[in-house]
Amino acid sequence: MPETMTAPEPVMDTQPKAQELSLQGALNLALDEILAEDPKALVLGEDVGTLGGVFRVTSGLAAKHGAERVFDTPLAESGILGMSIGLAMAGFHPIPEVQFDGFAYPAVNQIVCQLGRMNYRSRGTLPMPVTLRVPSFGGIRAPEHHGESLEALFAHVPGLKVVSPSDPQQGYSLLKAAARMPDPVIFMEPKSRYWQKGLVTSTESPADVSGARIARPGKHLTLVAWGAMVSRCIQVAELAAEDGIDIEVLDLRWLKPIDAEALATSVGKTRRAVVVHEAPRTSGLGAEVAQIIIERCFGTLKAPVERVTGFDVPYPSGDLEDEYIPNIDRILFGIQRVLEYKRG
Amino acid sequence: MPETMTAPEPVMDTQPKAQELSLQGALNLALDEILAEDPKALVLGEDVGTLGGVFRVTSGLAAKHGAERVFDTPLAESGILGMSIGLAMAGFHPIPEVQFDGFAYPAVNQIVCQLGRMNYRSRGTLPMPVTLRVPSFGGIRAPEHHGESLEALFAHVPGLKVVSPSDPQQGYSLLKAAARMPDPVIFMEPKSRYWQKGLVTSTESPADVSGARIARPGKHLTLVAWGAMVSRCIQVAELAAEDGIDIEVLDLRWLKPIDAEALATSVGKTRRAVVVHEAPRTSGLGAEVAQIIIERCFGTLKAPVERVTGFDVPYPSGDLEDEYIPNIDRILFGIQRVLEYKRG
Amino acid sequence: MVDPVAPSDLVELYRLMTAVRQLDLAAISWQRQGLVPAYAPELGQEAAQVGSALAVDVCRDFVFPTYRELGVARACGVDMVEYMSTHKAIWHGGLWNPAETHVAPIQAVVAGSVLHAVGWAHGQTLDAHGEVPEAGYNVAITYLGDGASSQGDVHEAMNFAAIFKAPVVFFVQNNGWAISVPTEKQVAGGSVAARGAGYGIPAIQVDGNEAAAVLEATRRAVAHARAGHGPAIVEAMTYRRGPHATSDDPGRYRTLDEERADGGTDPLVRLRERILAEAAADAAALDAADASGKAEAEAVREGIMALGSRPGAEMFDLVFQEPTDELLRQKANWQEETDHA
Amino acid sequence: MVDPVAPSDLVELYRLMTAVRQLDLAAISWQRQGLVPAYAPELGQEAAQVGSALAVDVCRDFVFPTYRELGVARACGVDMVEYMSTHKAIWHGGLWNPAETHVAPIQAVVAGSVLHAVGWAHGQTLDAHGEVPEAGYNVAITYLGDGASSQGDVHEAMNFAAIFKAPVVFFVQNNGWAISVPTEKQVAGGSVAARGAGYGIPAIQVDGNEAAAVLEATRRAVAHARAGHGPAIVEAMTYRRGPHATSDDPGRYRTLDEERADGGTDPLVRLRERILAEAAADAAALDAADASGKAEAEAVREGIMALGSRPGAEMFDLVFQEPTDELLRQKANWQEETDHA
Ligand SMILES: Cc1ncc(C[n+]2csc(CCOP(=O)(O)OP(=O)(O)O)c2C)c(N)n1
Ligand SMILES: Cc1ncc(C[n+]2csc(CCOP(=O)(O)OP(=O)(O)O)c2C)c(N)n1
Ligand SMILES: [Mg+2]
Ligand SMILES: [Mg+2]
Repeated sequence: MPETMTAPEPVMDTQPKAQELSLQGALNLALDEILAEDPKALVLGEDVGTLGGVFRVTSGLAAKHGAERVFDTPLAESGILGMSIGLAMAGFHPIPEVQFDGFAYPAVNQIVCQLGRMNYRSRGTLPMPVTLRVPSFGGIRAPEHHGESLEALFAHVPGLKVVSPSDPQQGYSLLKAAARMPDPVIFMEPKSRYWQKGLVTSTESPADVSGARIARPGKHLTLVAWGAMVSRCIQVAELAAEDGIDIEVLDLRWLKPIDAEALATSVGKTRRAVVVHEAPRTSGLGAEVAQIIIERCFGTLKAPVERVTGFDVPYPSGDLEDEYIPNIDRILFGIQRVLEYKRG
Repeated sequence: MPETMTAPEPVMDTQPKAQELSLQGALNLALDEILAEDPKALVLGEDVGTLGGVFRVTSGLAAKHGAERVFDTPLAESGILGMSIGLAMAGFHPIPEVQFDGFAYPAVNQIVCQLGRMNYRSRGTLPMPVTLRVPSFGGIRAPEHHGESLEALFAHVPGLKVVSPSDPQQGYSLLKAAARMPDPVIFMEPKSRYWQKGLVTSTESPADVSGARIARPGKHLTLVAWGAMVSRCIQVAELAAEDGIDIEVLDLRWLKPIDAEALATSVGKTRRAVVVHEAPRTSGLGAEVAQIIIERCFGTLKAPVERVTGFDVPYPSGDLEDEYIPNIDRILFGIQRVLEYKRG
Repeated sequence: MVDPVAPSDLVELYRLMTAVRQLDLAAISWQRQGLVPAYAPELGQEAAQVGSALAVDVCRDFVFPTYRELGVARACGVDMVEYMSTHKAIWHGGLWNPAETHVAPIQAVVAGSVLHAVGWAHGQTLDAHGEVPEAGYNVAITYLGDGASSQGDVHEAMNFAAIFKAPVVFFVQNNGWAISVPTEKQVAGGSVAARGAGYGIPAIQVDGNEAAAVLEATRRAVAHARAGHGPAIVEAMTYRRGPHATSDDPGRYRTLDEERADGGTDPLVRLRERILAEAAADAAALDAADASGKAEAEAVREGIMALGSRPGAEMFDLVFQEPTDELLRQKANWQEETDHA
Repeated sequence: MVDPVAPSDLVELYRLMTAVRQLDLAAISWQRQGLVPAYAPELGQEAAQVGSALAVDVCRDFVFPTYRELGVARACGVDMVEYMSTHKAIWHGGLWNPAETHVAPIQAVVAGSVLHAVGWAHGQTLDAHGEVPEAGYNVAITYLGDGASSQGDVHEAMNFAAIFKAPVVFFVQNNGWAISVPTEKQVAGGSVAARGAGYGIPAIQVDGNEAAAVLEATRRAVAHARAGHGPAIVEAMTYRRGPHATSDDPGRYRTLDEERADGGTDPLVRLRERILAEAAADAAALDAADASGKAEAEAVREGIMALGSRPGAEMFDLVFQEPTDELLRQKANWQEETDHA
């Protein structure tokens, strides 16, 4: 995006430099600026127009940027993705939304076989600057299929980049960065964090958005997390600090490509790691993270990397979700197992 | 299946006890016996009827068991899976086929959100005894989407079991076992091995089909593989043996649930492991296998588990597939890295 | 072949519709009171739901609802506490037994079970070995909305159903909206029923707020399927008088005036007037039905209050018929950590 | 509005169709000789392919082929060596530049690109800001088969196209078969075009073996879309005279007699007869076209022979516009191991 383009007009505030915003508000601001700065940007999906999205992330955008640029589609996710691919071929930069994680499944064929491959198949002549927004993960006592974590699936797909913000600042910066990329990005928004507020500074530099970030420095053990699990891990670290255990929380942010250097640096220092995610354990992204750590830190690691994850069961109904999602106790148990590990 | 039911009438041979069959022939025999033994078994998919499947795995079955029980569907994979689920609800035991791995993607919504969850959602009252056959993996210089490895995706999905045979005997025994299970099984057939022959004994005992199997015993290092990679790993082991390196090849067979005990036993002995798969490296099943090993053998392992895999690129065209699929050289390099590993 | 709608049918429709209305209104208030976290009202769709459900025989047929079919479930005899357990966030799909009741679990994926109905229906013809039984085929009825009609699965289902001549009824509740998107931005051509012709499937569009008309149309469709003539489509033109769900704010996309104009006369009022006009029952009887509906809602409320969470162990136990070692390991670990914490 | 098919059009059709025929026959023999590992012949579909392709203007329109559109690609000016590179297993999608030629890469997923065409077409109306430009909209044309029509994506695409009034032409080659499955077991109702009405999309079924008729029908459809009236469907009734692909054995599902009866007169023969009857050209001119087609096929053969594999590094380089560190690492590792081995 050339810096000389029309200045952004933020929706939420008249003072754009640093403001208190919810994640939802920060994403809305980012989309507003993207639409203002990039005439080829489009927002499409179910209920994203007049309604402004079921989570209001696209609220006000159709009124401001026009019903042609922010538009409702019929209720068909494969259609939304397939149409976005065609729009990208026509020179647009579509930002489609699927309404909930679980409704990305009907679009998997278009995502895997088309979105992730068109650049390759066309030998780089048909790039796919598409940012797919997916309200993701659980924790809101929602109906079935509204609490899924698809990062392991997406991260395995060649040709996709995958990112998940953990707070309003991350949401703002990462969404703006994703929308500028010439490659497809799956943008996984932690829906349980939509209404959490935080300070958002609307300047960006590439360093702000690439790779992982240390959400809390520490020296005894590295907790690796993304999305909604980051703030939970910070909570856990604070609890552990009371017992004199100094935990580093690494907010992975990019789930593909994974920032192997950051993992190696952190665990190289702490020599112990626990990875936390909501998705089922088997073949989850935690295995990849653990492997990356072990490949780089095998010689110095004090214990195997522990995984604290969802179980290998369908995401349960609200009453059981606190049992399913890694809770503070389960994360603490995992930490304990690592700290107490004795080489057999 | 009660043992007293109609005796199977094998398609390929009059002497059913031990015969030389291709994997394709062994699968055909298994299906023939399943249809004969289980009146509720059905075979459905694209071209599985009159044609007998593009790989001839269902050849002759419609003629023998009736066009109602072995039938062609319209060309729609979501339809095939959705229909199979409904048939299971009506008391049938469907054995659908998707014609090639890459064409399972259009059915992912039905596989993940319905097939894997109906038993759970219905609290065990609507079981899903569905065996989905997927000709899988690469190696036959086929068009795009005909060389995919979806095991990491399937293994991550709650409510599915996943298995892949590596030779005719495995094909026969595992397919018969899968079709008897009251739960959904994804049956990944290594299409590059369809025409390889081997001796097939048509008696089965549960021990024959559960968990992993040692395809070649050895003591210096464990090579873990499944599907078409098993025979390649045996080849590699034989080459390595010439240099005095004694490699154990573990044919994982079940990709969900993974036989953790077998992995621990083998690597507990060899203290070194390499896992080989065709799928892209990142978030592939190799990470899970490596993690399982490390969680159990961390104290005794001599080197991190090495992964020799496909790259994080779309499966390439025939001319490049020998570069993409782990070849003998790449597997040997992986073995060498493990053998020469020095704790840093 | 099809039973004409009798006066007694009208009264039965009313009895069920008023019960459904009371339950539905009550559920909204339960949500406001925090008894259930969320609910998707069916306000205004009682005629479409009860009218269609009365046309099937759950002793033999099989019903595939979406997430909004309280009225269908009630009319099919599903226990309402077990039904509402879903909205109390106790179990996705509900606590009732679908195999016994012949009402499939709640389906939260739009159009998710349309193909299952086709498969189940095809199973009936397979069981009959191609010969239509004397009593006809058992029939599947699958519910879908105007929004759901946009999903590819609906096309695949209609095509499969027609190719296999499966005894299945596609019952479309065209209630004007898919959350905030009106039918005219959703259903190209304006009618889901109109798509039937392309598959050679007979289709009927019916006033979905006229209970007797829905009952009759669905009876015809079911009879068609039962007789072995293959699938049929019924599109009931109705109106979602309430919000999409309790979290929705329809004011963002439609005005109250529009609601009033588009909603028309309340289907319950219409039925009541017809019953009184035709003297199928008197006002006192209908009032009694209303009162009994209220009492039922109160009883359901008590049932829901009493309903506890399911044990966490069920997360593991209900995944498979035959659990895996890995799941048992995870369960043991979960149990241990829960006990410890 | 639509140009009538002129005598010169007939000759142009013939020139292209005979070239396509020669290439297609040659490709089968190349497969037999081991020059290419596999090929999907379009034998018998020359009229449908060339006739439709001549109706679009690839300077402005965009063409979305499947895996069987050799004839379309040739008529649209795609380099035939670059096209055949796919069948030589050199690069999925082909080596030509889709952005420049306005012919999308080969699509191996049936119905995979139907939605892309709708998206691209909608992009044209967005670029025009809702005003139909003087020269009309640029139009997308997407190819699909009778088998592909069963995919859910086709329904979603038609519905989206109609809702957005996108300038897109759905060109269906109903060639009687999807591998071994005949149209009557595939397309409920018997016609893909018949589905148009359900979406309010004008549709025409045309004799797909009559090149001029196809050209005219497609011109009408393109003109309709160009003028801003939205999508259109053309269903060309043709016949797959050859096997599904070189690995297929049609003898397993149809007899030679059936093939002969169902195939009818060769579209090339029909066109030749018409040209001679209408004296649009003389036999010598047509013979010359045949000969030039043969020469072209020979030249393409040489081009293919000369065509080497792509460097393995492209596997990594072409995944993204901006490669990731991990991919660069994998590439370096691959390079090192390749150099070592
Ligand atoms: C595949 C899928 N995509 C998106 C959703 C989210 N969603 C739930 S209901 C709904 C609207 C459904 O409209 P309609 O089919 O008309 O049924 P109604 O709600 O009007 O009863 C949407 C978009 C979903 N449940 N499933
Ligand atoms: C989604 C998908 N499923 C299955 C296949 C395998 N397949 C390739 S071609 C084909 C038949 C296609 O028939 P049709 O659409 O009529 O086109 P035709 O081959 O007749 O040109 C099938 C089943 C595929 N390519 N894509
Ligand atoms: Mg609706
Ligand atoms: Mg065809």
